[in-house]
Amino acid sequence: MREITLSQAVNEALAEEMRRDETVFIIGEDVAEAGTPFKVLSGLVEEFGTGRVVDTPIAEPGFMGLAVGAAMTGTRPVVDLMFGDFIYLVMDQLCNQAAKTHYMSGGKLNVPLVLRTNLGATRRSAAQHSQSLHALVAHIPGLKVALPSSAYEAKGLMKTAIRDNNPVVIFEDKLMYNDKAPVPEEEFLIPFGEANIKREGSDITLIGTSSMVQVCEAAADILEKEGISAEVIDPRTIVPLDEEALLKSAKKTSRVIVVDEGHQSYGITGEIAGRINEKAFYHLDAPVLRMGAMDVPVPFTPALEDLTVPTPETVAENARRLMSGEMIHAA
Amino acid sequence: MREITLSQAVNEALAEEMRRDETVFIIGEDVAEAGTPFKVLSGLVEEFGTGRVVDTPIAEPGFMGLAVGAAMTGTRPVVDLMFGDFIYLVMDQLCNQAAKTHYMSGGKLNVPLVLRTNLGATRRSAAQHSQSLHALVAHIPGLKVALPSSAYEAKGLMKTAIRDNNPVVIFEDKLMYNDKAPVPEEEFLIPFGEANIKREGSDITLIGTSSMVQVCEAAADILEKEGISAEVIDPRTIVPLDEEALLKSAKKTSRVIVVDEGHQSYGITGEIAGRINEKAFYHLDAPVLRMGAMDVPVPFTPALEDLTVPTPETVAENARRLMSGEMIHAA
Amino acid sequence: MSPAKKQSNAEDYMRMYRQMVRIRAFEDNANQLYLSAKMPGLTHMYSGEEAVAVGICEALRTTDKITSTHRGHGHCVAKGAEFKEMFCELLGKEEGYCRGKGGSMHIADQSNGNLGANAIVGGSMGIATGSAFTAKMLGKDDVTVCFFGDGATAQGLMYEVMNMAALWNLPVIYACENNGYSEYTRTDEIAAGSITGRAEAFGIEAFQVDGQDVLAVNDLAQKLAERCRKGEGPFFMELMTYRYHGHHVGDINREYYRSKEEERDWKENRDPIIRFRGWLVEQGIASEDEIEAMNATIKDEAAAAVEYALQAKYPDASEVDMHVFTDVKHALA
Amino acid sequence: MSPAKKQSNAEDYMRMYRQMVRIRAFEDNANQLYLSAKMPGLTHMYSGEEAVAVGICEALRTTDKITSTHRGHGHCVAKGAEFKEMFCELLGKEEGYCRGKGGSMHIADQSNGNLGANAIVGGSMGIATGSAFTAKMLGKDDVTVCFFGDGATAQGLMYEVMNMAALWNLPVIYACENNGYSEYTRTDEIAAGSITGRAEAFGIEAFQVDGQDVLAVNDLAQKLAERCRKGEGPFFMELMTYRYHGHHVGDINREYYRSKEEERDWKENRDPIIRFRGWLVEQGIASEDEIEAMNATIKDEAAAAVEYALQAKYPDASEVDMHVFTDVKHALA
Ligand SMILES: Cc1ncc(C[n+]2csc(CCOP(=O)(O)OP(=O)(O)O)c2C)c(N)n1
Ligand SMILES: Cc1ncc(C[n+]2csc(CCOP(=O)(O)OP(=O)(O)O)c2C)c(N)n1
Ligand SMILES: [Mg+2]
Ligand SMILES: [Mg+2]
Repeated sequence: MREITLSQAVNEALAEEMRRDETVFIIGEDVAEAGTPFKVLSGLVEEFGTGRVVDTPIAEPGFMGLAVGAAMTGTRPVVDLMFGDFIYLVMDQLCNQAAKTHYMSGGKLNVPLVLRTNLGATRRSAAQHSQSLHALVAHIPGLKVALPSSAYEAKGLMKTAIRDNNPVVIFEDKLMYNDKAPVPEEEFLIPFGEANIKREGSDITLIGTSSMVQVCEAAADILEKEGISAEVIDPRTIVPLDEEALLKSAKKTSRVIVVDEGHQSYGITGEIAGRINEKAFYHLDAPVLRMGAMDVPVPFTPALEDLTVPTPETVAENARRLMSGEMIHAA
Repeated sequence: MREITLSQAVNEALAEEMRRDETVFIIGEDVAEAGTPFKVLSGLVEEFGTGRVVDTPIAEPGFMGLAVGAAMTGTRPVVDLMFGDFIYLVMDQLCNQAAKTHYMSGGKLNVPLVLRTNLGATRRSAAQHSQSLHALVAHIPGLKVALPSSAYEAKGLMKTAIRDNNPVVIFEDKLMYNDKAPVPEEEFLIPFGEANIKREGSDITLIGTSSMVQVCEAAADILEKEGISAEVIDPRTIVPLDEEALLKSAKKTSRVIVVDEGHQSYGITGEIAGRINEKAFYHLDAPVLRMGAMDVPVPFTPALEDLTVPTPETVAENARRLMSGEMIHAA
Repeated sequence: MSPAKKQSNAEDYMRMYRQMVRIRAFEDNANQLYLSAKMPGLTHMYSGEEAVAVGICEALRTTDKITSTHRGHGHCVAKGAEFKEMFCELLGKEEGYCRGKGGSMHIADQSNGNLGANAIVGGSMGIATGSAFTAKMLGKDDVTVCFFGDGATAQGLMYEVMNMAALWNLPVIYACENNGYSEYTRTDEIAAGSITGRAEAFGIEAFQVDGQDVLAVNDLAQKLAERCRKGEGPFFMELMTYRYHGHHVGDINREYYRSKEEERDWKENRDPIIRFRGWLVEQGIASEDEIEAMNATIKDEAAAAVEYALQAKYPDASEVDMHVFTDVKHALA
Repeated sequence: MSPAKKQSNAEDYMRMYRQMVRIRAFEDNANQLYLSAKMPGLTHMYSGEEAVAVGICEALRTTDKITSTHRGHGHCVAKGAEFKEMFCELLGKEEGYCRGKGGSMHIADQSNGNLGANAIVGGSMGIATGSAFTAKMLGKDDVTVCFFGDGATAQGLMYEVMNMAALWNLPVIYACENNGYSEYTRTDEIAAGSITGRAEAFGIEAFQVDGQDVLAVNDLAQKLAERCRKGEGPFFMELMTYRYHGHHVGDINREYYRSKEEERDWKENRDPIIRFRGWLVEQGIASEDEIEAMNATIKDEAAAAVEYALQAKYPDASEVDMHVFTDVKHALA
């Protein structure tokens, strides 16, 4: 199969859906001629014009609100938020308006919009350009949340998001824009709420989101050499969450680590671990371990930044702890 | 001991700290003559004047940002956010600025501010005036988060918050403003990070936050009649979290329910349950159960709203499930 | 005005009058429901401001859109809503416009182009601008009116969306209902400079108009709506008006922030309904009797709707997790 | 200007010149560090805009405050910072102003009143206003200057805080550096109406000034700072200027959004350093030789600071959870 970058995958998804449905448009800062700072949208304005690839002033709350109103009246906006860290600026429009409109109106008004943004540290971009804030929106009923882990998912989930009649937030990992993966030429969609078993294994389950799927796979490679067979699962969407698939794997292996790049405390690992603990408790040989980003603002200096996120080595190390039964003594 | 309302307790804490330290001031909408819509601040403007009890225009991001700058330069603002639901509007100033300034400046700049706001549903105020959004800020490193559960805590935690040199967010339950509790006349502070054992018990631990402490106590009453002895613990602050006290109780009783009024999914119950599962796993006879508000926008109609939050009955019901061992078969 | 024009417009005038009286009747009943503890929660009365909603909405078509505020009953009635579904909504009943899930602060009526009240002050400014964006993008000639209060002009969102509306010539009218107060604070204490000047600084034509004069409001709204349809938007209107009740129904003792004399002056000397009624009679468009008859009918209709709503049923418990997502029947199933 | 005034001001002029050259030297080195892959991340060059930062900061005292932007090196130097600590910060070293934890986009120097650069466009507008609030509340006569770009005028926060600053007469100067672009977009595509007009609509006196003329900038800044100290603030300045480099150091191919001719015109005909240098010589305040000597010294100082920073050590791993909270040594211990 041909390989394309995550960037190209997103671009293709948008182009295909914009061709298919003329109510789809993109709105955000420097999305048109510049094609975003990450160049993800290059070429789209040439095909669809500035009427559908709309450069905005630097006014995130404003264009987010505008998109909500546009979505309520018959279009399908894809809002481009340049950095995931700016999601704080759009929280009111996203969480008080977009997320609640369908419910508050008793089902009469719909808000079919996509907010595409990114996450991920270790780019030396410091505390305000490195956050992974998907936990914030996952907590708010009414929003769906997708976390693509490769070009393949990026394309399939984006197309599904655009066709969804609810507000959807997609976080791309900004360090993965140039990563290539096999992506079919033919059209495909990835349904929400279906986890993907990236790799089968029998001793331990590693649940990873976004770029942490790669990290888990690399950890599984390390562990394999040591005779530990790790299953790697990617939930792909955290709302809806494919609880069934996660539970099935947990019951099979009896040991689970959840790995995510958001801050660990009060983040998404707690929810996933909490559900597995609750619903597979009597199958577990050890507690579900959680690994998120360190609970510190992301430091600029490479000397510190690299310490703040899970790596294949730290995941493997924790897997060994779980396997060894060391936890029993620790607890 | 004399009894005062939660409202009076907050008022006293503010007045005492404003007398003690003339750099403390209050800023927010209708805080002066009106004393807030909940009348919590009545009388303060008369004592401290409009220079220190400052009415603002309806511009939450603006006065939140102003408070950050004021705090950085030598004052101690107490920001009054009329409804916790408006926290979305101040997220950027709170989480990108206040929370990170000390870290980003390598320890050179401080932001000693308090954001006081509220939480709690069942007031028939519908989806945009009924949310309990403490999970959002608990996730962001650099913010401390307090959840007073009675007039006593409201006073002691507020005084500690004002003297803290870091940004602190306090959520008061708006249904509890008129609830009375014994509060000493003498000055006292409640240190952050110290859970309070509201009631000792031996069969099961009920961890409750804010108004859910009352709910847990009422559940404990019900259970007592059935011969089940429930321990009720109030963490009082969720950042920092008194993990030790929670673990100790969990290890003692072997069964835990965590009850909170924020939405259940990706909320704070996952974190607390996750830590207990991880660190007391081999002491638990059953999985830690989590009870949050239903994952739906808060409905206006009383017929539905009351279904969305934990009650003494539903907590007791879950406690019985845990005690009966029914969970084993469910899992 | 020429007699000919006056005659041809008589029907419009009577409809405007009728709609103003309907709003007043709705609010009087809503207030009673609160005072008699029959309504859950609080609500914000529009009484006194009727000429604003009616003057503007009568210049709009059903397909035109509006966004509304926490003080939203007036806009809802003016844009065409029915009493029955409105009272049901206020009482949290299944037959309400939002099945009881929204209540007073979120009442919406998409069949008549009302995109909804909003409990976030300023929260609908983006939505209105986006609705206008849709019209432009899809080549429709719909106009959107964004209602908001003087207090909402302090929200930064307004300047963000006015900038975009101006840059892209969107068919939106920002209608600032300046009733002199935001909650318990006078407008001059929270608004520096000039409100219309702020819109003008973004290159938006702005007008101040007497919000108690329904004809003046309607006249301007008609002109601006037509110009919007021709691509000449956006526009800004500041409507000088007054709310008779407290900020909300529970705000009874108001003397610490505004005087009884001030309230009396507005009610006695500038009431939009009394003024317009006087004009209608004076111009020979309606007789006192005709007007009294109309008033009485409306009163009865309102009372009947209240009665209906009080008896109507609440939504079933199973609805609690419906409509979290469209296309998903029960979110928690 | 009278010869007497000119003489007494000679020292000030030379300091202004020196500071402008220091900024340029800092940026040239920072750019080289990026191009030679010795600097982590990206950074935004201030070259071309030196007269703005210097003209304003030379009108301020050490105790006066500024807030800065993503394009913040110029403000930092102009407010009194040292090369060594600045380069250390850019390279993530322990001796940096923020112990390497902030980097270019968060460089702060509280000892000189610089409350910090900010990576959120418009993010510091509240902070600056709050700093002015402190001065007023505590009865100090400090002035705060809020630097931001033309692009930041689209952020609603600006209007929210200008409103409060105007209502409360806060001693803050909003200094809009209009360099014609926000990222890859021309200002006229993202700003409707008039930028100074927007401030004026809030009752704030606003001025447009040639940002390439350090004397004009300094003159105005001095007047406004004095008036702020007397309680006559706030004020607004729009400084017309230009950035020579791309939006950030990696923005090399710029022709799709601006022409080489335009860039050449600004550099050759309106460079603030060349212009001021010519004036200094013409007025007999400095000779060409003196200026060349000063330039050379600054160049050497910058090179030495870079060398130092390259050798300096990184913070220890144990620092990673320090400074999350003050009063807590290790947040995760
Ligand atoms: C974002 C936000 N802040 C504060 C409030 C509380 N609040 C509700 S109405 C109101 C006053 C609004 O004043 P104005 O816009 O003039 O409208 P009016 O009530 O006068 O019609 C306030 C402060 C709110 N609902 N939303
Ligand atoms: C809230 C926010 N939105 C977007 C960005 C991305 N961004 C960084 S600089 C910039 C352009 C800023 O333009 P301007 O304010 O004119 O400053 P200049 O770069 O021209 O100095 C943008 C869009 C950001 N950092 N913060
Ligand atoms: Mg008002
Ligand atoms: Mg610029």
